[in-house]
Amino acid sequence: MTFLRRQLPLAITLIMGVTFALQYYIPHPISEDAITHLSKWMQIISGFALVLGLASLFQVHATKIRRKVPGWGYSVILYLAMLVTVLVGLFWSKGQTRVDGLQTGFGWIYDYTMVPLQATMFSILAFFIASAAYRAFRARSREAALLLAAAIVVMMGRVPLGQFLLPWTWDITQWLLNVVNSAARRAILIGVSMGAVALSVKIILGYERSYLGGGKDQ
Amino acid sequence: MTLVSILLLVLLPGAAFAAPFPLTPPEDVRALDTPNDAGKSISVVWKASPADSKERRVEIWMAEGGANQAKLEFKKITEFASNTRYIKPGDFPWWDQPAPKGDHYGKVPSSQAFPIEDGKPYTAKLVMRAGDQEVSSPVSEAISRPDWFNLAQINNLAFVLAFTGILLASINAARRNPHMYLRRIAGLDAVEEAIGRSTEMGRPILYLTGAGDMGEVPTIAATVILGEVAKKVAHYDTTLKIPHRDPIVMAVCQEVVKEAYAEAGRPDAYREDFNFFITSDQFSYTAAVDGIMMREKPAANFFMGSYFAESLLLTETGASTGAIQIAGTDSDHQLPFFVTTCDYTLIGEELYAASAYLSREPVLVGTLRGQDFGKAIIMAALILGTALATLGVAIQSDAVNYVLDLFKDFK
Amino acid sequence: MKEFARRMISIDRRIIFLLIALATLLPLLHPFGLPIKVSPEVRGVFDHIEGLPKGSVFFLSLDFDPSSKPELEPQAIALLRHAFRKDLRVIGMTHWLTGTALADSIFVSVAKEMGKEPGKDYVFLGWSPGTGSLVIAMGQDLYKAFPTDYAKSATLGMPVLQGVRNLRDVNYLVSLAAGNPGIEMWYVFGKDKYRFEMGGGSTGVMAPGLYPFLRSGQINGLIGGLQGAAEYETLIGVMGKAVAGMDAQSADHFVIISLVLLCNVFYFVLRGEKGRPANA
Amino acid sequence: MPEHLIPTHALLGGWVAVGLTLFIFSFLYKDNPLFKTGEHLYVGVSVGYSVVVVWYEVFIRLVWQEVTKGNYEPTIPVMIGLLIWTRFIPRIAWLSRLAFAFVVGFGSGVAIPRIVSSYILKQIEDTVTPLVTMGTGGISMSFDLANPQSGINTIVLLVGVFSVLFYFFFSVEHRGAGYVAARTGVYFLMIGFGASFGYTVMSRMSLLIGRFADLKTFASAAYGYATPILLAVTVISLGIWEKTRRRGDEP
Repeated sequence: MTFLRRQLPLAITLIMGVTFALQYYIPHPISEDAITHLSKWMQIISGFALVLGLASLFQVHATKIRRKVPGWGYSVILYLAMLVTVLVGLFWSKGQTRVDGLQTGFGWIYDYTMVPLQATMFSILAFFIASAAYRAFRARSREAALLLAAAIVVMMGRVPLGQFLLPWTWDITQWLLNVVNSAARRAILIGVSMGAVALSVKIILGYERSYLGGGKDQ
Repeated sequence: MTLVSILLLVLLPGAAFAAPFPLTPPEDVRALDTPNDAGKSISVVWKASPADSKERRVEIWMAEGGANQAKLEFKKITEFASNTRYIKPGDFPWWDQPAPKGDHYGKVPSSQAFPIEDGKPYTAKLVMRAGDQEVSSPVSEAISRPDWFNLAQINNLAFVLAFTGILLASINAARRNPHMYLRRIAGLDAVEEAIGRSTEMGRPILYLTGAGDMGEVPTIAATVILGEVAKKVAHYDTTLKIPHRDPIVMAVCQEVVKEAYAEAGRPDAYREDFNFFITSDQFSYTAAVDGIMMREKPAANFFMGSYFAESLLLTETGASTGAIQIAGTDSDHQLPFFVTTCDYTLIGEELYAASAYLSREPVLVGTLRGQDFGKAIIMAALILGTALATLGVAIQSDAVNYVLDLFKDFK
Repeated sequence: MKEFARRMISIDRRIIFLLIALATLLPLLHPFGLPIKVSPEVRGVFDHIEGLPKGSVFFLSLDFDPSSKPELEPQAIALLRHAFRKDLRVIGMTHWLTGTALADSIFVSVAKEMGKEPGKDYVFLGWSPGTGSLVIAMGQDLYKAFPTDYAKSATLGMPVLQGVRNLRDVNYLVSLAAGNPGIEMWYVFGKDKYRFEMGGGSTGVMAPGLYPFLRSGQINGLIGGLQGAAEYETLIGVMGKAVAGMDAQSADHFVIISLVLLCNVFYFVLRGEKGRPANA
Repeated sequence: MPEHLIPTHALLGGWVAVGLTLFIFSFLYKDNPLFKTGEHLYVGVSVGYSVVVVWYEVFIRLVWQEVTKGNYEPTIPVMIGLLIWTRFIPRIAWLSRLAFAFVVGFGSGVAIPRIVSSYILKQIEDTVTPLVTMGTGGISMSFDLANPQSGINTIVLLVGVFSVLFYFFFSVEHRGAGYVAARTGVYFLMIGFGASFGYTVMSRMSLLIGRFADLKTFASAAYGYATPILLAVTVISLGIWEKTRRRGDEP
């Protein structure tokens, strides 16, 4: 039993990992076929994994409603919104947002509730940036000063009014982005990628197991 | 890039005086199985000539069957200007090139007009055409085969294997000696200062672990650093406030803080309500934490872990209450805001390094060390490579490619 | 002076909210129409599409959802107008589940405006899970990855897909991305192996991080944010939402720059005092 | 403009969209029930939307339609997918580990060579370029800052990549030459972050412009002045909420 629970998952990870890392170097049709099938499978499996994520959200709010924690009414709103969307989507509109160019009920819900809600959610950050610009973005060190100076040049150089008033900001912005920013970003990219490769290697070789999660006897 | 232009410069005089050259067929025409592919394709290589020009066109003709076959039915596959399709540096590595750099290379994949099957011989010839004149090259035969290994990518594999080896060796070394040298992270000194100031002012310390769950590296790093902070706080009578948005992270943090107090010899000072849960909703959580900052005016705010758009709302309020703020995150899209609103920021990998430095967990320390080795190799390659590439141009030599090709990405 | 600075720095932040709201709203109501300069990054994408012969296969992946609609929708519309004007065959999809219906409506509305028919001139494949695996699947066999399109018609045999077996047959691919999955993922799992030419468009937040890929030629052009969209609209000569928004964008940037400068002036005035400028 | 141009469902939609937009904007005043309602509605609708799309795109399109066509291959991934779902049943939850092992193993394996190729080798390749060019006049180096590929910019790039990598190098103390290299790295990082900062500001402002442009559309007579009317309603509601709350707080 412990073999099934503990060693078998690690063995599967090892075999899958090594096989599909090597697959990259093998151009033979057999190897191509393998990746074709597997990638197709993964497409379907990720659908199941998505449901897992949705379900855990479901659970969180179900608990809130059951225990009547403060603000449980909002969880009810969430449930109702979800229920209505699912019912309309599955049974009335058959998953279509548009039939012959005409909006369906499902499409209406998407266009008039989801789109404005999601778009507005992040647009309020514009206000907070403005307030932070006034109250918090201080040149408290030489580094922060450099950062702010670069930011101001880019903010000028990237809009028509800045280009109109101070044309040189355009050229400096181009240089900052293409050369200095590229250098910093490239180094970060290389560093982060080494971290990602190291993590993948550790997962395949069983040094890193947190992804297995769930269940006891970890 | 530059090498290409040099190549063109060398060849351009030829193009400019193309007219006087008599029309000759492409030389040294060789058909071969396309290297490193899944089969069903033949390639052709031939020598570059000073007579190559835009006006002279090359046509690839193919036929089924071997070159010695009596009757070959040639079909025209494609045509192009004779001064194109050169093998440029970067196309093939020196250890696996079908022809020297500067020669021509043309690939004929299987198509509906001319299907190519594996294992059967095919014959190719090239026709050079200028206006209505044409000359044909000798024929050459090849058999297409699928390949079992892409030799051009052997440097990629070598890099992966070497890096894996270094990583494992470092982890093992760290298991034997978890206290191997790591440089002190400057940001950790700021932690000390912040705690000292809170005690002086008699105000609480606020510690956030970010938006991630326990499966994420930055969150784990945040809990490790929390342990260190708690140990120091335990020595003074300062209050810790750790608002949470994930119940599991909260449970882990309770353990961490409790342990830290015990280790500091102050288990009596530990209180269960240091950690408390607010809500999992991003903005409601943020609003509640902002409320705490405004009411209790903590002397120090710590923001460790991964953050999203809420970072700005949190640090702005913190800055306005005059708290010392220390951040540590690998969420690169939020880093600019942390740097400008906080007094000290652990940037990206510094956060992991800090947690390795503090916890001395062999896998963390070993990984950090292994990556350092990898970086050292890359840094050396950057400097040496640039020097060699420059030298190559200066002395007009391709020999430098023997080294440069090792760090190129081939297909 | 210090007293003034102290009072200024502690004004109610809702006053600043109001300021930014006005800076956005007024130029929208009364645009002043400044000329827009085109950067080489945006021109890279434009020139490549301009150079494609009629009937080439252009793949547009709309990898965003409504939260970045204001930035990426104008980019998508401008690119589609350009591609349809050049009579390219357009294949569309999205990797972002919650952006599917939005992407569909962008395709449908631009196609209608340009008189293009689904299945014949373009196809919108919709969303499918898997990100990297999905790209590999499409690289091997497009019809296995997407047996039907978003409108549930079979993809096999569609006139627009004639001669297209997989991603290798795509002439140019552009991913308009608001994050991951997006441009990098398309490169790593797609272009790296299936060798189509590729360009990118992204939100402003993402754009600076994509410059290393631009430099190395991994993408041959980059449309960054609303400004990038406005540049593209200028290039194709059809002004849309992006150009209309640029005046407000200019005004907003000036408000922010002024606020940062003011903030630092007050900070330096107060810095001499004991402790830090506290209490808002 | 004649009102009849806008169909009823779009008119209604406009009002709903404006109302919800204002609900979210009310967070600018402070966290309040209108905002919370909007936030939860958003989560609910997007979860609902996702469920429907996953149902049709995965279970119908990729699985059911294939199986009815006689292609039984999708049953294998379905089995593995079902294993993932055992997480909901504590007693056999460990089975999900097998599925995760399969998925994560595949993902890690596939990632390694591709990351090395695109994010490491390709990036080194583009950084390692000759600083000089050979022209008709012999060797020369370009000092044209405006050309990102010029010799001088190649040096800047090289110095930048090297020093930033060095900043994230933890095995040596940053002293002496190391100090200079690390400081240089920090300055490169800061300019890079500055560019991100400017671009992020640009992004957020664009989003706001987008929302305001929509609100402006819905403010027209054709939409029955939805924006101004609902704005007034939102403000009044917030006022009432503030009053009742104060009263509730005091005792």
